[in-house]
Amino acid sequence: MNEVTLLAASAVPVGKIQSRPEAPDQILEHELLSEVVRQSLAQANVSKTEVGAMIFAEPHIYTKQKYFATFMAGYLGMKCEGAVMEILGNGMTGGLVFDRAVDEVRLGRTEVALALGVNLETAVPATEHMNYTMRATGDVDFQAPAGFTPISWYAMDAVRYMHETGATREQISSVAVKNRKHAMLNPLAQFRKPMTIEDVLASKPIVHPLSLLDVPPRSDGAVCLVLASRRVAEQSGQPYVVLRGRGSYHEGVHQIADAPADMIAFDAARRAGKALYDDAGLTPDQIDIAEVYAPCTIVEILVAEALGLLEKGKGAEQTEAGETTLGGRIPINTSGGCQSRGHPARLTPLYNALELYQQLTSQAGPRQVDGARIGLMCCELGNYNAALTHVLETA
Amino acid sequence: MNEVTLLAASAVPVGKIQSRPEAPDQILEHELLSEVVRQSLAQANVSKTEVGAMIFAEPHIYTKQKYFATFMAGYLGMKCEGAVMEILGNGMTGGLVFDRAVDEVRLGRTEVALALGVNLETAVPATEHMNYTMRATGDVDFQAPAGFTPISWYAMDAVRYMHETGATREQISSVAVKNRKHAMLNPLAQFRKPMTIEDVLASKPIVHPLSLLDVPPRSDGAVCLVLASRRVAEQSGQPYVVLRGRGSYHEGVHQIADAPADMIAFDAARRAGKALYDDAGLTPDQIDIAEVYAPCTIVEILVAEALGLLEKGKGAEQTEAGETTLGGRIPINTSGGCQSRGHPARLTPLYNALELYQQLTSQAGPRQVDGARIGLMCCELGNYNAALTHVLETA
Amino acid sequence: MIEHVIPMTGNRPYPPRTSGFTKTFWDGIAEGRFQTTTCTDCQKTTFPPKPICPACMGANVEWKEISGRGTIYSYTIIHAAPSIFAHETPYAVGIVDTPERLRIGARLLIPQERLQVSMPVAVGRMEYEDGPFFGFVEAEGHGTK
Amino acid sequence: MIEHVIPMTGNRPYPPRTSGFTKTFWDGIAEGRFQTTTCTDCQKTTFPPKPICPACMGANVEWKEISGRGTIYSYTIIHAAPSIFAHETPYAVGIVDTPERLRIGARLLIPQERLQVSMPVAVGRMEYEDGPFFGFVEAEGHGTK
Ligand SMILES: [Zn+2]
Ligand SMILES: [Zn+2]
Repeated sequence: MNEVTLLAASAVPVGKIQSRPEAPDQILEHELLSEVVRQSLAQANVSKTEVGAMIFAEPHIYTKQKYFATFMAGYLGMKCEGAVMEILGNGMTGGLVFDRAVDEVRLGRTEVALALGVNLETAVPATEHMNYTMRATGDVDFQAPAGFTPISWYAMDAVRYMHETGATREQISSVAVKNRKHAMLNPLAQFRKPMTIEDVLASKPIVHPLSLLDVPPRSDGAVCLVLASRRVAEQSGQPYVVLRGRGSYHEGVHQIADAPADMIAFDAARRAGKALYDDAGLTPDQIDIAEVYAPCTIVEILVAEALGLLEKGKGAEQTEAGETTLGGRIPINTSGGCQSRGHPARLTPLYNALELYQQLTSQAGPRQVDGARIGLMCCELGNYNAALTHVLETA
Repeated sequence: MNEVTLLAASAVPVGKIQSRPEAPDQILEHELLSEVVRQSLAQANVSKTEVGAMIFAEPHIYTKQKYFATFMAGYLGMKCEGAVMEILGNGMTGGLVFDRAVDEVRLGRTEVALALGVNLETAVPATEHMNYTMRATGDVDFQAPAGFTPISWYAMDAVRYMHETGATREQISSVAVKNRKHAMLNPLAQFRKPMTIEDVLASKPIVHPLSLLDVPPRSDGAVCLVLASRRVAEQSGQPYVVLRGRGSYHEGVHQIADAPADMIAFDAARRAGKALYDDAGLTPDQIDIAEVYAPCTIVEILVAEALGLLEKGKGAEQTEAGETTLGGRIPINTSGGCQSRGHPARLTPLYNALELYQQLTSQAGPRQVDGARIGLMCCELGNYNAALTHVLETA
Repeated sequence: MIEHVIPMTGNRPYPPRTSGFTKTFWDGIAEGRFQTTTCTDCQKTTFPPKPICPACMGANVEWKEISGRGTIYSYTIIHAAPSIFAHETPYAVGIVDTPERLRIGARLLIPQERLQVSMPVAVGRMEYEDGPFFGFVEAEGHGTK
Repeated sequence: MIEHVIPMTGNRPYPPRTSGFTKTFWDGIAEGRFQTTTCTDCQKTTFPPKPICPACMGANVEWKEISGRGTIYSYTIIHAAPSIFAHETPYAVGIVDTPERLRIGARLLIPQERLQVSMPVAVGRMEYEDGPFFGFVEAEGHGTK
């Protein structure tokens, strides 16, 4: 099977982009994304005729143009011998998009595949958006009527983690402070002003014990990655990274199991991590940087523990001690993470891949991790009931 | 790479299943599909622990349970090392689901993958449903405001075909009569009463020159296919078919090109067909039966011509002459096709695969094509701007 | 048996659907029985109730009443809710583990300052104007310590 | 130049959105100009107008007025429409090929009994109460045969 590289990654800065319905000049989904595609192909130094597959994150229901993938293939006049499709899978959407684009190259159906999408939601108030998303993160008949919200499950992870480990709220929230420090150095990040632990603790309560600055903002985005065969990457003359391994696991649970179990072990992440390390022939200590899908502060701690990047039960403490900060032992979410880079939910894993691309090709500017050669990314379904992992390596 | 088989295929009869919002007893999407999954695993003689991937057609927006794939993995307690995801791609949705489930086995991520889904839409009036679907089959700003409907594009194929070839309305509509004959023999078909060409011609005009019986009905459905490695299939002791080849092409057009071109050549189907024949080492005359995605009568003629199963420009005439009828030279849509088997749009390609499975394992009962060993299926995006083809063969 | 009844204001913000199968559960809630399904082939009990067994994929399940008692595995207090639930904020939800080895996500009708992990709870019927739903209250006898 | 104006009843059933980029097109329709974009790098003209060139993926495009003339490649008459268009049924839509080698899908404001493949047509402005949209009418001089 073909070796696969990540040859280019372009995106708009994460932020509030969606236009309100009454705005005279509308931001159109296809205009926004077309420009990102154009930039990514220029960056990759490949012509559009070489592109043979386009795998899209399905846009939100608010996006007017439906069957967006095939519409875009027409808009861009992109002839493809490989797949043109849209994928949906919660927070894993972007990860599955990446994975499928990789597969099209791996299986030899094309030498260049795009993994791309647009996420527009911020003009819809959070309280309205949640009327929809609460039906995605729970059983609509047995759990949604109780009033669970998507991040309420993560909040329960936090309560349980504090109960079991004695971790403090300050330690958990130190993730947000660390991520803000990173975001201040990232031009694509949504929030870049200085922020202290006091700011986090004093922010509005959202889902106890998590406050506004522990949880993801509303974010829009548009991103396009260029996956290419090693041959195309070499001929491009451009910097690129190589996909070294992957792992995947779904534990057969949606939010909570139907029987008591250790919810905060993030067992799917542990198993997808093990599969990744086996596939790549690596151990956790060989990972230089990690971009993990972690909408809330607590989630970053739990997934980093499950992946063996932080010590089980000590992740909050280690985060507070700076181990995951730029310059620390294992920098995590140098992009700024969901809290500060922002969280255009269906694209977050693609923005994470972009960060790894920039770091591993030494294009991360002031937030560059010295000597970063091996980067891990991980995303999820539900309350990390499933995880998908990839490891990328400097070419 | 692993050889892939289709080891089982279960479905509910196509028809009106969706409950109206005010009905006291609701048909629940997950209860409907769970029973189909249970039956397909029993039919395949594989245990649920062997299933390692579940690829879903994304349900319509009307389906209350969102992120349906991961919900179902939880509902069924299905632990998966391969992908759990939802796919969207117009009429190609079911085909892409099939293709991705095949890939999970092909790539060795699991030995058993399910390709499945539920399509519930019939309680929503067609005129309301079209307010949504018209945004999928055209540019929402430049075409939808003109009032194009999804099948209006096919109607324009018919007008052009009649203009170029001299084919008659009766010849085109003979597809519907032939398909009804087939559906009368298919217990899964939605419409099974006898029907004549006069009935078609006398039915209500929908999109000139097509009438009610030329176009697809509204249909619900639920289906599950079991894709398995050759090893698992052999050990099962059950009948199975082998995937012999595939092809795919997107012409970079959505509905109509931005420049004059031969719209009724269905060039994407021609190219995906050629890719299929090359991959499988076959010629069109070696195909015993074909199940093609063809919402309207004219579409079956055009795609069959593009795939080399009927003669270019003579497809309507050959259909009227019985060449594609059971017992004819190349039986097409022995299931009854979209018009009579029914058209649960996002699942139609999966129902087509089910028909090939039944025919190629000699389980098609009174509609069995004698000696059928090689079956082709094809589905599409837009106005056949993209096509995805597979050929299955008796084991 | 459901011993606790909690009066609620207005209609259920997001009423559950009832199928031919789940009717037994919802009728039970209305009539004071907390029930789920058990597989008669492999004895697996599951919640929510299901017409197929998620352990063995059999279709032989039977309804049985369960204790409705359990302990809080974790909980949270929701301050930012979907608009349809906004009038009930802040409210608590939690994860309850039961002696039947079931895990149930539900509303916790317990004062915020009393909520704690491992607290014993009992099922209750939330009595909305348009129909019932289930939630958990602090188990009797627990409050005395 | 758009020479034909067709009065329409009520508002546009599905009004198009306007972006900073497409404003030029829609303003042109309102003002009697039928325009699209051409790539200044490879000369490709495209319809609908686009800020990037679908032939070479460049971003150097310029607006130009086009003839608004063409011939019908195919057409249909819609009897069963989305509910928002129901009051306009039956109406005709079609595919128009232009001398600039563009293909355009649009409403055909032509009596049903006169519609035929290859008929010459010209662009017109559909004048709804809330704003304009474009469609095609039978070209002048064609009706005399
Ligand atoms: Zn069982
Ligand atoms: Zn150009």
